[in-house]
Amino acid sequence: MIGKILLSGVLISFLSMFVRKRYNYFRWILFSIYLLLTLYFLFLWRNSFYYNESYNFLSLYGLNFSLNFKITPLGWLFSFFTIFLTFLISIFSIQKNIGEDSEKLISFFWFYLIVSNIGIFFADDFLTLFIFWELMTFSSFFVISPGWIKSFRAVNYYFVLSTLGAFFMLLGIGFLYGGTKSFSIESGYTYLFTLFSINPLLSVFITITFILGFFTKSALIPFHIWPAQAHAEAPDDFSAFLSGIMIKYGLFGNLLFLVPLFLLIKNYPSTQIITNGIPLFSHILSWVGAITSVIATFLAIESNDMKKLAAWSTVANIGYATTSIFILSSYGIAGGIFQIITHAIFKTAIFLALAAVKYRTHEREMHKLGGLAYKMPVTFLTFLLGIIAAAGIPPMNGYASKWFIYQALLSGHFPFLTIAIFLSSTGAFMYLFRALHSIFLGQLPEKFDDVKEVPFLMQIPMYILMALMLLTGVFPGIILKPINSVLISFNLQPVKVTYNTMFSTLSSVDSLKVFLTFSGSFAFAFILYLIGKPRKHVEPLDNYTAGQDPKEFGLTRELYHFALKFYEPFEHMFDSYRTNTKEFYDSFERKVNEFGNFIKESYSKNIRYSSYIFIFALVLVILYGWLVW
Amino acid sequence: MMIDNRTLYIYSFIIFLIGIYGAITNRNLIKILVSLSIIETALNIFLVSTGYINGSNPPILHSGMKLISPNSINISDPLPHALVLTAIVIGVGTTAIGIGLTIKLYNHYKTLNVNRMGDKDEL
Amino acid sequence: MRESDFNVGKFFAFLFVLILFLFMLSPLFEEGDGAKIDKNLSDIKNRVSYFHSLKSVKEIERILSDNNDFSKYREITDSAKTVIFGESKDLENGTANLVTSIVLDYRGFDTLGELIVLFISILGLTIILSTLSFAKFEEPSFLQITGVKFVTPFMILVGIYIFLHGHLSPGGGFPAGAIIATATLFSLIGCKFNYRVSNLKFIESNAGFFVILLATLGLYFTGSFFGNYLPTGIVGKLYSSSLILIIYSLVGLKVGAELSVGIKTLYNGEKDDDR
Amino acid sequence: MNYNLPVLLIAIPILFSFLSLILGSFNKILSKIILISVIIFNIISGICIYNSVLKNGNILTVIGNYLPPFGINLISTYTSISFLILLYIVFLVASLIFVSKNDDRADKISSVLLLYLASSTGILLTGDIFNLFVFIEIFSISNIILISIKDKKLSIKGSLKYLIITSIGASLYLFGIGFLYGILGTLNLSEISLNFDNISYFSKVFIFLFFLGSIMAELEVFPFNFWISDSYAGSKNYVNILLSGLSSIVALYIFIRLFLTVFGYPTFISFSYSLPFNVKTLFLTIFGLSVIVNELAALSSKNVKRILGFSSASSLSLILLSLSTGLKNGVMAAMLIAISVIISKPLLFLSSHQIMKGKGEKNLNSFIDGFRRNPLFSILFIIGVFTLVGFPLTPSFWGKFLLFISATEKISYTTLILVIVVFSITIELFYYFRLMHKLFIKDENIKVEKTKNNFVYIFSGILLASIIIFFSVKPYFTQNIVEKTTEDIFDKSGYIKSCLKSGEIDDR
Amino acid sequence: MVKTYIFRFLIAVLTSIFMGLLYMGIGRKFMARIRRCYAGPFYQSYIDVIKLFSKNSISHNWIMDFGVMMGFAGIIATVVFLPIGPFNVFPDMKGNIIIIMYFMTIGYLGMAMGVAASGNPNATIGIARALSLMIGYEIPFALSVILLIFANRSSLLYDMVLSQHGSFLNWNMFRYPFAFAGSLIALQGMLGEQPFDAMIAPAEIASGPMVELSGKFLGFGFLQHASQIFLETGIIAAMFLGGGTILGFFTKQLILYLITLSIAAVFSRYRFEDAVKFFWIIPTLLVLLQLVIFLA
Repeated sequence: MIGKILLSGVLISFLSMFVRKRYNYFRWILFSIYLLLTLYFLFLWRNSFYYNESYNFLSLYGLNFSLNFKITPLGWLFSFFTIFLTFLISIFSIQKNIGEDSEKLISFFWFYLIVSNIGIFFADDFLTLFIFWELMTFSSFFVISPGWIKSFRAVNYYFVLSTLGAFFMLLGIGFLYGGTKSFSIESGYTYLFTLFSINPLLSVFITITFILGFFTKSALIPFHIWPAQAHAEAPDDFSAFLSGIMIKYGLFGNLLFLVPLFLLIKNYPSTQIITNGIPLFSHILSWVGAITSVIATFLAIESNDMKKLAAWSTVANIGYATTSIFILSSYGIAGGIFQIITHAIFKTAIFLALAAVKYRTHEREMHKLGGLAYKMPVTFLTFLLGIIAAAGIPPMNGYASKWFIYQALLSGHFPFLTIAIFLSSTGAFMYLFRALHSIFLGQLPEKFDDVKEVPFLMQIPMYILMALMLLTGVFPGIILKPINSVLISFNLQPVKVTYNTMFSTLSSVDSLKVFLTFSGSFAFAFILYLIGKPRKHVEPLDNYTAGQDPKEFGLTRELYHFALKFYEPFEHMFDSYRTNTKEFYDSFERKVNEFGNFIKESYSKNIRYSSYIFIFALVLVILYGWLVW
Repeated sequence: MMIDNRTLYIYSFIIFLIGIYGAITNRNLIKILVSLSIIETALNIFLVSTGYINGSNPPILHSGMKLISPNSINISDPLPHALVLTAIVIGVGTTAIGIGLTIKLYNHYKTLNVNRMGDKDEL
Repeated sequence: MRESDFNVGKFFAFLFVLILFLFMLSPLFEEGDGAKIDKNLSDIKNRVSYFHSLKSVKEIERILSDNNDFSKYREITDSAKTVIFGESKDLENGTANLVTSIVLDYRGFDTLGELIVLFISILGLTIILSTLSFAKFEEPSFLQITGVKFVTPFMILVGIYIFLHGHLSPGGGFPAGAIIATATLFSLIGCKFNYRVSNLKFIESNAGFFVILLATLGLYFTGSFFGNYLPTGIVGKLYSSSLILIIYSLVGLKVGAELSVGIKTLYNGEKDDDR
Repeated sequence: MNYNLPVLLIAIPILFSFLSLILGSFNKILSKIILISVIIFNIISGICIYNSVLKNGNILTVIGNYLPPFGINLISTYTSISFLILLYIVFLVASLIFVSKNDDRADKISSVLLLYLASSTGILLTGDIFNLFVFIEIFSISNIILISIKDKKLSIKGSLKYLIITSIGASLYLFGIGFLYGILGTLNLSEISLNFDNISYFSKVFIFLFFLGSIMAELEVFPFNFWISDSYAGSKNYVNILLSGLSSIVALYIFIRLFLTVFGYPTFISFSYSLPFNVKTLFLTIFGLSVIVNELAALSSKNVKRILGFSSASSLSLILLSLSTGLKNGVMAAMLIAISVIISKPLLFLSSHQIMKGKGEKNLNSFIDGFRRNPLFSILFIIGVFTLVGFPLTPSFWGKFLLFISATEKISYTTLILVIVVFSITIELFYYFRLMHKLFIKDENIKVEKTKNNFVYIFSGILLASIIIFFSVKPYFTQNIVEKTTEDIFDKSGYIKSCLKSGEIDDR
Repeated sequence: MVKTYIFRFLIAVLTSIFMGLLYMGIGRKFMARIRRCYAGPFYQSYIDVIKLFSKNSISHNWIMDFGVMMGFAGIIATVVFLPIGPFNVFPDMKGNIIIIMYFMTIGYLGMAMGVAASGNPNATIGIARALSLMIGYEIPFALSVILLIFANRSSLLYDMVLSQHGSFLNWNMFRYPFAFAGSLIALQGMLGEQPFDAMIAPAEIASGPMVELSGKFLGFGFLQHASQIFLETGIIAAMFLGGGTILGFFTKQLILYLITLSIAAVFSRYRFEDAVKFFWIIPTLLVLLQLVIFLA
């Protein structure tokens, strides 16, 4: 059945190519229908775990090439949520592609993204994983950069890093294949585990290849620069997908391979250094996550481009999830997965809201926007709830997942990791508020006076996402129960949870009560508001000029919009500590280019030079052969 | 006169290396081609000397040397001569092409100095 | 601007050459096991050319194909035939010049390649220089004209003699061609004898064509390319080894024509001909 | 079938090259017709010989009725004949393009092309080391001529560089021959390979290294390949195709014959060398370095032809790298990569030429908006890139896969090299995707005119693409070929046997 | 069941407002005494609130109304989770400190949203400063929270309170003096008192966030500030001063508030980036020192 779904995706994608360009939105409708169907099947499979499917199609060069799929709890969870969210995005995209001279091929490649998405999440062996991984990389490359010049620079990093990552992964897979003669993931990590005591160097090397493979995809330090570039330049609806879903593949890879490996090491700790109850490797990786989140937070505070800001926020959130996952306790892993899913939901909401803003205003720099909340209330509310969730404020879902992460960190005694997460979480509040203010609050520029709310078709996914954020925040059990079955598949203790209460060793939280408390308080405040004397509506500029015509004072609304360099003094604090990674990569690229140029130029030097080099090389070879043996 | 084969080899090596040195240090294209010719000459000497037998006759039957038989074979090896013949002709061909190209290049640059033949044009 | 002398480059070039020299000496002076290049060759008994010299390859083949191992031919050197000048007849080939027998019979394929190298390089010369035409030499003096007129026919005659006697005496098609080409060079610079390149090309191509044709006919007559299907005659006679005689004559013509084309091309540029 | 017929593959082109010159002086069309018909003849007879080899094993062809080691012989092995067919296809494409163009030197150039064909066939078939030298010389002289046809400064410079380097290389080769003949008294490849082990240490090193140095220039390996930049950038399109596709096959085959069959000792799974130094380390270092350096040069180049040229040098080095792992898997990988490189490189040159048609300068930016200008060739270009970089199911994907597998079996020097190679593959991916991306960039200001494609270009592009697709969708067929080729390469004793000892050759 | 909760909820909220306003009044008088001048009566704050709510007010848009309400609601909702002495609204969540810390931000967010919607750049600058300052003081505060959580193996404030029963020497203030010092400084920042009052800075940015608020909106701000005083002093009191009975708790809160005020009275204002630096260095180091001592 999995195979049929994948095949039908491919077929429908080709079918969609026959749609004429004027009716481009019809492709997106096809895409939505496909997603809906997939979602239906996924829903049917919610209890049929460990059902597997195998397609043997090639037996070449002494190797068996087959696609093996298995529905694991982890894969099911990821695929269900990703497909669901993609479905919401696709509804948004239908509207986005009506009328506009939209790119023809995006939906075509998006089909492949979904196909590879399912393939990755249900892959039972490395080969399947890798094939779909590559498919995902290439198709996303074409979606991010579908034919405009600027986005190529952005895609550069994405492309180079993910290709490098994929090749490292391939290297690791090759080593494991060399050791086990099979592509099975499970035998892979058990073999690697035994290798740790036999050949530590090689095993560390293999582990690092996998880490590089997965971490490049999930944009952890030092690969954290691509999201800001790629998210910012990608089509707006695709940014939502990129940030909500695609960046999670790396984490899925971690959960698929590295976490079981480290769990093995943790349970049989004779082969590795153990610090603080977890393997050193794992500890380092959680630190990488924490540092990523802190750095990404500061970078987000600095950025003025709204999509870049959201992208950095994504990186920071991935940092939390990574930190949490590599704590290796059941709370940690549950919190990590929970964070991944909640982040997918609220970041989709945020990006869709941003896409809606851009759909109406065609503007990405935040200081050129402002006051849109008065014109686009639904978008504003979506964004508001999104940032409440992103900042981890109850009763939204981001809070529940962060709570889990804190429980894991605190009960595992990681004070410094906790403080790092806390720092970036507070910073998240800073930059998210900045976005809220600069885009939706403050002064509405005159040019946006006749901006309208986005069409209803675009509002639908926003409503659903708002409800979803609230629902999963108030009833975290909805997500945590499936997560428990994931934990069981890792042979871990499931976390204690009911639909609305989360328990931990340190405390317990009843989200429903939290929500009701907040509602009660709001009601209380509202009563007070009603008690007070009714307010009067006054235009802001009238207020400043005491009722006179603001134009006489040369006042415009833009002048009163404080949005550019919002946290400038704060940013200046870090001037002396700033190391710009992008600059580092750029200078690396420049160095490589210079070297290449040097070679190239020496290739076209004069005639004598070439023969000189020839003789020189000959002499070198001869010296090797003659003197070194 | 006794000439060792080895001595011949060494002579040919020396000539060869002179050619190599000339080919990689000369600035004049014609001189480079001449150096290549020197290399070819060295090669011919080397190839011939692999078949050289001291004191033997040339491998041509004539009225002076009426017969050769398995028991009394006193001729130098004819095969390297054949090889050398081929090598000479190939050398001539290469040199001809080289001179043609040189003429062409001279026509473009009006100089035979390789250093002045624009390193970076048409990059 | 004065050019730098590239002294460092020269120094290193010298160093490279020195290293190469030492390296090339090493196999000559090494001591140890294994076959080495002869310091002082005494005879050619352990080489394939031994059998070529005695014109007894077919003989040895017959012996070898009995025990079916051709790599052991060195063990049966004694069963070679004796070749007597002026007496032996109907041998594999009837050349008195053993080099010619190798060049045109045993290793005829190499010679074919050699011909093609010459052909293609002259062809290449005409292709490369086809767009060029350059200045002419100054007018020849009276002495030159007279000398050339006197010498040239003799040179052509000598050339023809040499390629006709290629299987008997030193020389052959290639030197003969060179001599003929020199004669044309003389006539070119000496008396402005302006021959047409296309005519020479015609000769050249036809000669080449017939060489290959003759060789390919061997495939038909003897089952093998370059196989000898004409009578070989008595060693030492002019009409011995007929195929070699024909081929060498064609080669001589071809090389002469080719080199003349080359000289003409270099002299005038190819375009000159068509004007 | 007569066992001596394979010689026609060489003899007919030579014969007709003369004829083409004769007839071409009457009408240039005739020589073009001769060119095409000779290639078609060669393809057909090549396929016949292929079938025969498949049925009966190696075919020994003797020249002048003298059996090896006394005379010159040709050996048609499975490897050589399948390489030959591949070569003919590339050659067909190149000559079709040549034929489609008007050139007043057409008769001469077609004659050169025919000799080129003959010489490359000769290199692939010959069993004699000196004969190999002769053919290599013809080959390189025709290369020189073909490069310089374009009559630009760059092309003349490139061909002169090529000339000087190859003639130094040829002198090294001849020294090697001299030593071999002086020591072993024979020029037959099989006999040399049989007795190579008996040669003393330093002579062995001398011969080996001199042959290596002479062949490196043809192989476009980094420190020896300083001719490629100018030559690729300054030559015509069909010459590019010949240089990248055909030259690669020929050089590769020389490498395989000399360094695997003659000097190497194949055991069941790997090659070894009876030399005092570690040949594998040498090879891996040189070829690994070459891969990286050429990729870097390609990365920083702006001229598309130069990019493709450097890239073809680096892919050739990659093939050599996987060959020199010496493992069976590595050799198979090399064959797979070779198939895709040999077909895809001409395709890339062809389609990039068509995409850039009408643009003044042939640099990266002339690719902009290529898809709207020339959709067919853009697609062909993309197919070529995918084939080259190893998109799944293409032969080079399997090749790179096998290379990984073979290199990761145990951690060694090979593995370290591979890590570097991974980087270079990434670079390759990067610059090809940069090119591909440029195809889809829309320049709204300029009105796009559809390029008119010549029928010949369309035919040859589709021919090459369909061959690639055929190899991709018939993986078992490809596997079969590659396994047979590998077996053939490893079957040194079979090669020697078919040359020096065979009962079958009596009945001819 | 629900009724009791609503009842308890109202008790907690009203107590916080009432006590908070009281502390404000006392604080004003205290400050006046320090500065040798006079202040209104201690019930002046109550009068102010009632006055403000009965005055005319202007608003620019609905978000402003919504934001201000949300800010107030956020703070009083947080108070609900604070154990006021032995009194807890929810018996199963007796002051979950993580909820409290995150719930507090909703108050800030609401307030920030409200004043940002007013569109006055001065207000927005104030908010920007406030948020920057927040990232400063949250670090030492969070560190001391982490310390106490490690010490008590529970994240409930009430558990912390219980562990300090007995002699006053059991108070965390004496057990962890450095952490207490750090938190005290953090409290200074939380309350926005001098030297950390750059966000209000009346002379500079016209009271910052409050600049555009009038009438009942200012009243909400007032009430929010009162609840905030109650909440934040309450947290420190529960964490370090052992909670105690209701009266004792109120006393401790008042003392803490007065300490804060007395510090405020003698210091001048930091630039806020310097303030952030200060928070990240001195108090953080103090708490870290404590943490290291504890872990070792």
